[in-house]
Amino acid sequence: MMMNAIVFLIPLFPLLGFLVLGAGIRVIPRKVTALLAPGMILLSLISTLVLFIGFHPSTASQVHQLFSWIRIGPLDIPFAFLIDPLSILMLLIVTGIGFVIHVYSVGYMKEDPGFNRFFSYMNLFVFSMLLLVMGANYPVMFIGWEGVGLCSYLLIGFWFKNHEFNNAAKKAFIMNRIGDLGFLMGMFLIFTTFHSLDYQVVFDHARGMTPGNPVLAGITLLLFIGAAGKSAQIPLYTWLPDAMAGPTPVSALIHAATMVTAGIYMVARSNILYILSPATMAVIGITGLATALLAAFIAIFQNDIKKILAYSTISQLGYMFVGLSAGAFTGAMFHLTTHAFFKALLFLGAGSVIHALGGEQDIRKMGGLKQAMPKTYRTFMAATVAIAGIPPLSGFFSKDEILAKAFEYSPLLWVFAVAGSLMTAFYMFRLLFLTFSGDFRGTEAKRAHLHESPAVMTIPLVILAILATFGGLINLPALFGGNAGLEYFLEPVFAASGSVAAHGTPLPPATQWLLMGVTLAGVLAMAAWAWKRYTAQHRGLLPDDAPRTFAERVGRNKIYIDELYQLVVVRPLMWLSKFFYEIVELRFIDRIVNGVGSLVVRTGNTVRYIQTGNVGFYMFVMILGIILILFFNILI
Amino acid sequence: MLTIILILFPLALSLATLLLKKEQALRFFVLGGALIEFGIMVAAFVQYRTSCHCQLLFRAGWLTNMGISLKFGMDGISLLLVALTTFLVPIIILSSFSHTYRRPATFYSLLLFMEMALVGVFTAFDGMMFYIFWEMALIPAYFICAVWGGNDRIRITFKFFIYTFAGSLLMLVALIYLYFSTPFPHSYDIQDLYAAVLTPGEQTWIFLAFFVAFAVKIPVFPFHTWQPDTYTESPAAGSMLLAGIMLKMGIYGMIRWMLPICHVAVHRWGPAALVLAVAGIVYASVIALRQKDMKRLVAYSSIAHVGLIAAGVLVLTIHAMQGAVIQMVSHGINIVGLFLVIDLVEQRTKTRNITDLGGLALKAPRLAIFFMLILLGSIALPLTNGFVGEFLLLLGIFEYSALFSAIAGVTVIFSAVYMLWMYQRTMLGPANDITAEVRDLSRVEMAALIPLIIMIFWIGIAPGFFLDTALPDVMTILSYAR
Amino acid sequence: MSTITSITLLGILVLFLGAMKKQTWLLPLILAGLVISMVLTVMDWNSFHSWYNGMLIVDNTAVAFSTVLIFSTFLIFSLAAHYYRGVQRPLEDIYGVMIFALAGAVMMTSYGNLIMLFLGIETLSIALYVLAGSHKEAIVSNEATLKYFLLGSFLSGFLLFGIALIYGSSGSFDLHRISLFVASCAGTYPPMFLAGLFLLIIGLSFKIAIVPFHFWAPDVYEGTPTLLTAFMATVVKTASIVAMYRFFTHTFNGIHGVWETTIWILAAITILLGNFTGVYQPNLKRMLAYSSISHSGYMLLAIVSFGAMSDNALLLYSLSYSIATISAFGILILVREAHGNDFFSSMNGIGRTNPLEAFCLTVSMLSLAGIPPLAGFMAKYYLFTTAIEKGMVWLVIIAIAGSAISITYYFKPIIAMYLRENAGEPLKVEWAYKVHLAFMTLALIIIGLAPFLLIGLL
Amino acid sequence: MFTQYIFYFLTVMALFSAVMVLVSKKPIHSVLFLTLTFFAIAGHYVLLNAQFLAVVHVIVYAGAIMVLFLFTVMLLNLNKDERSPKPLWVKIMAIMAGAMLLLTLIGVFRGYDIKTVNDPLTTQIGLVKELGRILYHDYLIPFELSSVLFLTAMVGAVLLGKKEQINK
Amino acid sequence: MSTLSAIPISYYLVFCSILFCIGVTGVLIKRNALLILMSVELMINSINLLLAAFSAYTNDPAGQIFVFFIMVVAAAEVAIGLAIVVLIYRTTHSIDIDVLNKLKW
Repeated sequence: MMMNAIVFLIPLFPLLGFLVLGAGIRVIPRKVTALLAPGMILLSLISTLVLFIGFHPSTASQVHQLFSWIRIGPLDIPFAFLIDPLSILMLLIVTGIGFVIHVYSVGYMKEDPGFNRFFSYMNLFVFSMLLLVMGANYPVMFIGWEGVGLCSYLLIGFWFKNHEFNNAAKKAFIMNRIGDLGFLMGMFLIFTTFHSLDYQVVFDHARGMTPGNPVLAGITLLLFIGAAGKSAQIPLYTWLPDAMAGPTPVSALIHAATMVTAGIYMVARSNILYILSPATMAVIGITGLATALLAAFIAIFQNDIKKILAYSTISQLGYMFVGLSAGAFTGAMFHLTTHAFFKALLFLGAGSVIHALGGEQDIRKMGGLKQAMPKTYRTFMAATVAIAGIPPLSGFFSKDEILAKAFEYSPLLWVFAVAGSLMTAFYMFRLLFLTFSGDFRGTEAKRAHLHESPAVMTIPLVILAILATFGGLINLPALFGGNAGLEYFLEPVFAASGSVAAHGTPLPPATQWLLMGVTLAGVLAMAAWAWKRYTAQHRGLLPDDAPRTFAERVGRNKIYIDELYQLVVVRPLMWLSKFFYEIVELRFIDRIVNGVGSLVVRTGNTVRYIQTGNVGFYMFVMILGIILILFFNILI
Repeated sequence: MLTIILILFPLALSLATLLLKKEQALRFFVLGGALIEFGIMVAAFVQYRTSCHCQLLFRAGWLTNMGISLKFGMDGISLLLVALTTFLVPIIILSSFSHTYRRPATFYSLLLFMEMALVGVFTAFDGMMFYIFWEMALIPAYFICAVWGGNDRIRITFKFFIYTFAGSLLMLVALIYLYFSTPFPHSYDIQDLYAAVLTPGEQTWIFLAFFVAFAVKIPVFPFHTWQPDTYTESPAAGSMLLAGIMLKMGIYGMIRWMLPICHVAVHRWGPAALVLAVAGIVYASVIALRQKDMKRLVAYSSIAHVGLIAAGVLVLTIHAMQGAVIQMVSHGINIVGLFLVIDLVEQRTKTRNITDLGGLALKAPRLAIFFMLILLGSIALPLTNGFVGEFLLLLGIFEYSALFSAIAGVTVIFSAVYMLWMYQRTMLGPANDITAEVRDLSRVEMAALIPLIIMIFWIGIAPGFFLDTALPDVMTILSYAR
Repeated sequence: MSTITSITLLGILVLFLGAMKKQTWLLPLILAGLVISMVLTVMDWNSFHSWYNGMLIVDNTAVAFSTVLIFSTFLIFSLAAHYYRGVQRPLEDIYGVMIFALAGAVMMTSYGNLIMLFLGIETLSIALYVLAGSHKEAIVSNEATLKYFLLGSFLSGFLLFGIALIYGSSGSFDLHRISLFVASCAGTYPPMFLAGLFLLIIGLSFKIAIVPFHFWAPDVYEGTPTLLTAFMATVVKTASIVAMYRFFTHTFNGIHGVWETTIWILAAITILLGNFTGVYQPNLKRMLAYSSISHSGYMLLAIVSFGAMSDNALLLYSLSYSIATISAFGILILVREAHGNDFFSSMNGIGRTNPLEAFCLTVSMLSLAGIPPLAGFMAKYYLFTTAIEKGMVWLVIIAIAGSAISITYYFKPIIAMYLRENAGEPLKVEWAYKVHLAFMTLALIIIGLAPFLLIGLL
Repeated sequence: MFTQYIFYFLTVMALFSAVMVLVSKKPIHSVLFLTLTFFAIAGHYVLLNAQFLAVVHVIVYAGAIMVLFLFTVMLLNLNKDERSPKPLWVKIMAIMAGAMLLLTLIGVFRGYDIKTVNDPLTTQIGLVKELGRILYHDYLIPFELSSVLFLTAMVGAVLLGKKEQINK
Repeated sequence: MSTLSAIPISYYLVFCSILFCIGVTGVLIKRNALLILMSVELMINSINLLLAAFSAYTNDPAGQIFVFFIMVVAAAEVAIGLAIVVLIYRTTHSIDIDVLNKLKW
């Protein structure tokens, strides 16, 4: 009973926060909001912790039904929550990081006139995200799935006076919607196959199916379309860089730590379906890898601090999908977790920098900030090291796990993954050095204005830095003498698929060490190169900012993918719309309809002239009529 | 008894309204009357017992020797639609208070007369009564749109009238033909019509006649061209009546009359009709992408949405049918909300041109919020009413054909595209000259909007109440149709 | 019998009163007289008399339709006071001729012998020739009467020829004896008889204005003084269609198949041509002429689909058509009076200046168009039902296509009245006229709502 | 034989004068030829043993109607050529139409014959006494009602012919 | 010796038909209202004769009675017709039917 109450309390607090803030959007003073909004998330976090502490991984997952949502005969969709290790892990991430970022936002958004609105959206987001991870069936997940999409839309376009931001928001929502349609179709296929949408039922049934079943392949592919939308994978990733239009805490929470990982979560949640669909797994692997490389490549050439981080996020999400495709569900979830820590930290750090620079986001106009903002710098550096995969920080372990699995899956995959990893190291250090090392390259006015952020912002940074640094410990591999805690914790969720998956022989420790060493060496080399180039030589930053090489030009322009979409999708669609409206609708259908009308009128106008007014003519016609009638009736 | 009161009360109101002269008293009277009507509806809801068919039956002989009787009653589907009608009419009345219509007494009288006809259509359990009320609804609709409409109203509304009238005449022929196919003694009673003995060929013809009549009203592509023009030219109340309630007549007619009667033909020709419906979804959605006029945009979006409902009706799966029923209600609420918001915008800025607007959220945040909520309903965000309907519809269509479902599903994407575009261009962005001096919602306007919002979330969060009401009757219809 | 007697006496009385220069008494006397003869007619209900060797057959059909005719005349006379307001000359001749025409019409509903039919038709026609030309100095009236007269006498020649042929083949003018002859033919009819039959149909078609014998109708309607056009469009049409109906029921029921196709085609082209031609008319009076042509086509449906309900359908149709048409003419008279013409543009904005009149015209137009729940809808419904019962679905589809087309012109006055800006002063109408219009409108609504008052009668 | 000759003579006369009615240029000639036709037809009535009819025919047609026609022609001073006769093709069309009608009618009469020919000497149906009896017995009502028709015609003729101001 | 036995009825039928058609042709050819009226009289006379012939051959007086009535009607019609012609002539100074076509379309 107690459990039950707590489970429902977790999403209730943010909802309450949203409703209260939303209702009193003009009334509630800022101070109250500043307490209320993070407070609600804190309460939620506490509830989660209580739940977590009271939860034992070996106990069966629990379903808590709130009410029956949609029920028609066999279609029974209860509004129910599933509590199992996976959802608890996600709950912790969402509420934990959510809380931290809420606190940070209090400082970051201090001056903004839309303070209350911001926090109401944020609370709504947390609520939706909680629904997403807690849902006990696909439709409830879908509620959260779309809900976070909405919040993302609202928050990206938070500064709605600017149409570019609005466009970015709309783009995010629509691209997500494309994915959502896939998700919907996936759900329908699940329902028609299993006659249920409930996780338990579906997975139990699926377990008995043969691998490679085309229906399962269909389901998983369709669901993956949804995941690709939400988690910004090729071909639906272009919204995420644009989404940086939103306030930075939003980018940290939604577009780095939580929402974008929903796709990973969903695939991990449906692991049994995926493990039985090798074809889909291959698709996911290729997509993930391609995304990881592509995004990393683009990130190298970006100059906007948030854009770099956004591409980095895309790239890291790609990694997670690579991990998933290699069957490393735990690895993916592990990376998800650590990524949440360090990427949130990176964004918040970037936010701190932007805050200090009065909104400046171009790294070419930064530099030398480490003196002015030591806390930010240190935490940012921790995060950079973590993401680059340098031990003993968290990113190293999580990424390594994926790489190892990738090697098991295919050495080629590993090669590419490592290449991506090297690029990651390069652009992250490029970012770090350009921002914090060297001399300040901005205007004098800005230099004067430089300051470290207030405590309300730096404390979250520190918390996250701690997490980013030591986060690896939660799943420290046996190789390092760890107990692989996360793996053990998540074991019940992935057990079934683990038993289904073909067990390759685990890599011998020597190979593991070797691989690790190679990667690490590469990463360090990259870091060094970046240092040399951007700190020691200051190359790569031409005053006229003209891209020099082909690669640079392409990378700077994001490989022209947006232009490509514009050309291939948007323009044809607009053309089609014009064609439908101006040609088909107005010239064709409407004209036919009006044509019938005017035909009637014209016929009427023509026919009436037989009424000549001439009696002689009338008599003629009548005689003719008489003759015809007689003739046809009597003589024939 | 309640059923016939539900029909006669608006009629009485409509006639009484004509006697009133003072506008203030008139408004009070009309709104009060419409609310009482809603109250009667609530009473009917209370009396209604789910899982037992046609209830609250009123039956009286009218032309007994011709097999026509006054048979009115309600089953779950009727009940929901009558509830929708009686719910929306007060809102429409309330929303029209901010206009100063010429000859208000006539206006409100027509509006109430139309309510009577609509309730009649939804409760008629006799074929000829259905037809009579069906046509009776057309006359006030025509006059409301034609007299109080925009500049090009004469031509447009006339097209609307003649188009829909011609369509329904076919239905008349079909009904008479059916009458003679019923078991002796012939009658128009719904049960007898269901029991009509028809050859497959006859079924096809009757199906076609019904389909055209209903397709024009719904409207299903390519019978839709009256609709955007009419919505655009109509006064706000007219658009709301047409889009919110009247087009439900077509879908209701399909469910109640077409499917059970020509079940053989539906199986045979339904796919062809389905293709039209699905094509219409894509077609209208794509057209809506580029519309500049808010009303016209919503009109095309409505074609897409109701195309989905029509498709759902035609696939004959329980989920789709239930989805259709719930979506009829949802669509009614959402579209009335959208037209209401558009009307509010137009009142304030004297334009509906999307590109001329912008920044309304700055000046009228409440308006923006309400608009957003209604918009969420109409783009089918989960936990709003639109989602329940579209989910069930798409699921039901999926059970019939995954391909159709996928094609129909693009409405999910496109509706987000054009709706958000409209929202962004009108509400967001910087304010301009036109929108600089806009005031926010008044209390009366809020009073009209809030019930809609409540319904959007009620249906979205707890659709069970509505689904359960309709379920037994949907099952019955399907059992006939199969 | 008492009907014809009373009407004839009324006519003579009117002439006498005129001779005695009691102009003011004329209309009250006529209206009272019509009421009395209506009562007398109704008293014959269910009596089934056959008078003077079957010359007149007073059965329920005759009673019902005679009542309709007298009622229509009554309605028209009720408009007369306004219409002839301010006319200095004595009017007893026009009134008298109208009443004699009514007597002819009544003969046509209750004839039992072709002589009576012929006499009835000619009495009616001669009276109408006179009435059409009664506005002597108007050149259009002259033209109307000449056209009507020439075509009418020409076509009555064919009618007579038909009667002669029927007489020649069957040996009698008596309907009963003819029907015996038909029965004795047992399926194979002499061509002469068939020719006679068709010529008779043609002769009557002319009076009903069925295509291609309709040509007189638009011109004559337009030229004739408006009040008398109303008479022409209602009484004449009803009487003629009933005459045709009676002819078929009493004699040629057995040879349904022979004339069915012809009437089918005539009905179809009449409906289509009438409606199509009406579409473009800018002028209410002429539009009503085409409307009346198309309604002739609809009425033919009752004959072509001859069955148990045909007479009921015809009764309902003729009554609803007559009332609606007279009501429309009632407004037309007002418009003409105010504007001197009857273009739709003259009716602009009447909806605002004269709401009652506009409403009456709207109802009558909607009723003519057949929109529920008005009388016209029920009438059309019954016709369609009888036709479909006989399996004539295609004819009904043509008929509804015609109905759809007819909307285009029936809505013209409605659009003009309500949707266009006002053209001038409000129409001046005295209250009695208003009451009269309202009465007709009410009748249309009541018949529509309670058609069972009429439908079970026959 | 003799009657046959009379028949042919009358027939030819009737047809010839009927055609002449149409062919004559002057209305007055037409009227006179029409009178001739009427007389020929009267002769036919006599041949058919319808003596009374013949008498009435002559009185009504030749006596009354033709006088009316003549009177009108004189009154209106119409005794001149038609101002512009119809074009030739119309005439040809009219004659063709007439011929077609004739063909149709003759086709209709094909094969018709009266089976029983009564002896007219035994029944005197054409005589005044017999006709009068039937007229006042069997056909009383039409007879009476024809007075209504006459009255109508009378009033009507006065109404139309009278020279004065009328209403609208 | 009776005519009736010497001449078959078909002679009368043909004769009357010809006369009728001459009348019809006259109606179609002529523009003068008066002459059209005369042509109509020709038609009616042919019918009269036809009826009389039928009557005589079947020995049924009804046909002859009918002829009386037709004569009555014809007389009345002519009276009215001539009145109309006079009326028209008074207003238009013409009785040409082609001139009178104000009412059309």
